[in-house]
Amino acid sequence: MTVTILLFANHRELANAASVELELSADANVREAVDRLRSLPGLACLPAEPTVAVNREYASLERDLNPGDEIALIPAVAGG
Amino acid sequence: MTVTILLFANHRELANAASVELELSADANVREAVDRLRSLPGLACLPAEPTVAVNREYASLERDLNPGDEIALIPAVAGG
Amino acid sequence: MSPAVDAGGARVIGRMSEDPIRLDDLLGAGSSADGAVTVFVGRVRDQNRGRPVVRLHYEAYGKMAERELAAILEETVGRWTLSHLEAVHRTGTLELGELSVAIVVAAPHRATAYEASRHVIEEIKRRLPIWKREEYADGEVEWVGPAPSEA
Amino acid sequence: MSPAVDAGGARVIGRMSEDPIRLDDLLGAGSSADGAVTVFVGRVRDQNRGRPVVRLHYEAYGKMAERELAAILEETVGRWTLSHLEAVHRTGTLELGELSVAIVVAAPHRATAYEASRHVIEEIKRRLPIWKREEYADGEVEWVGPAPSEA
Repeated sequence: MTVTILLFANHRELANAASVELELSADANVREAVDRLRSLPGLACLPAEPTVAVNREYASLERDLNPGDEIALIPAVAGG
Repeated sequence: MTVTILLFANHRELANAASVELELSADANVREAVDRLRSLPGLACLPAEPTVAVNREYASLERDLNPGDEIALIPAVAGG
Repeated sequence: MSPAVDAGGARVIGRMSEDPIRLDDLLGAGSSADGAVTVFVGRVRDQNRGRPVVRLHYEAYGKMAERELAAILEETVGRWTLSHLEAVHRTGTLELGELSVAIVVAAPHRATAYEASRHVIEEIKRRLPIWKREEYADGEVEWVGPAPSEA
Repeated sequence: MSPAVDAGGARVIGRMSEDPIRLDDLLGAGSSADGAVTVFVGRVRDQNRGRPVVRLHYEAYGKMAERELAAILEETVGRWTLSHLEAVHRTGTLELGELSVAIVVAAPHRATAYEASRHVIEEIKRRLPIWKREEYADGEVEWVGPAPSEA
């Protein structure tokens, strides 16, 4: 299935992209999508447990994905 | 000595006066001044321990008075 | 009637006012070093404990009120790191909905701005010798004044 | 971009805005039954942790930010008795001193007005997917974003 991953702030700058489309197996969860992202240039150093949202809601890395899901990586940066 | 007692809010209405001048003995304290006020029409029911200020500062009833002191009775009413 | 006190570089203003309080005159407080500004406004309510209020008058022991307000503000800038602290309390006859008190705090951080603002209004309510004469729709009158604790 | 939600009679408005925040548009909130109004304003500071800031840009995950903001406001009116709750957060490039966020709460009593306001800003800082890109005088850049706890 195809999912979209949105990138923001330092992630967006590091990857030089605001979004990425990934092709995943039908039973993939969020963690597998994030692991795939680590192969992208600039994103090798993503934290082991990044904060994520699925379809505009904070979600667990164990959440199962559905085709067309909109995943967002929420960068952990200094608080303001 | 002569002191001035200022009356506010319900005290002022009860006494029908915004201030009262009292002639007191030279060693009088605030409590004696307040006791004298009770003889005025409308002020017989002043509480035993009213809140007072002397010369624009909250003060104890035991505070000794000096000639010309400005005493204020601070009415205890419902809080707002 | 507009004492301005400088305490540790902070701009501190306390006022008793017979004229309406205009928020526009109070905002723009502090400098661009201040990340947080809180404004508290007390307004004349149209009822008190369920009784409709039709008219309202604030009577103050004016000179003591000014003195206490200045003391509250000085204590507050001494306790928190603030760059601007301003408080105005109305006296006289107010219409329903008019502002009775306004407090503006500018501070580098928001925790400070909230805490200092809350402290000032609690101390004002506790210590300022100001009494409110409320006239109700049923013709009765009640005096409301400073109280040790009230929310 | 201006979702207005009615929850238990309260007027609730949450907005993300690319345009400057004007306080005059936010005040006058609530009815004359509301004795207390608090306004919190966050402003762009000219420094962060001692480093002079020269430019600043807010980047948001806009649709999620709107959703989270609406959720925060709904939770807040559900927990406190409020008659008016409004919050606006800026996005885009801001000048030093410009307002980044504003929260207006009108409530019958002041304790409520303070607590609800503080709750909203803490939740905004914790949950809203908005990141601030700070450019410093020395040419360096830092991203600042939502954080579990911050004062």
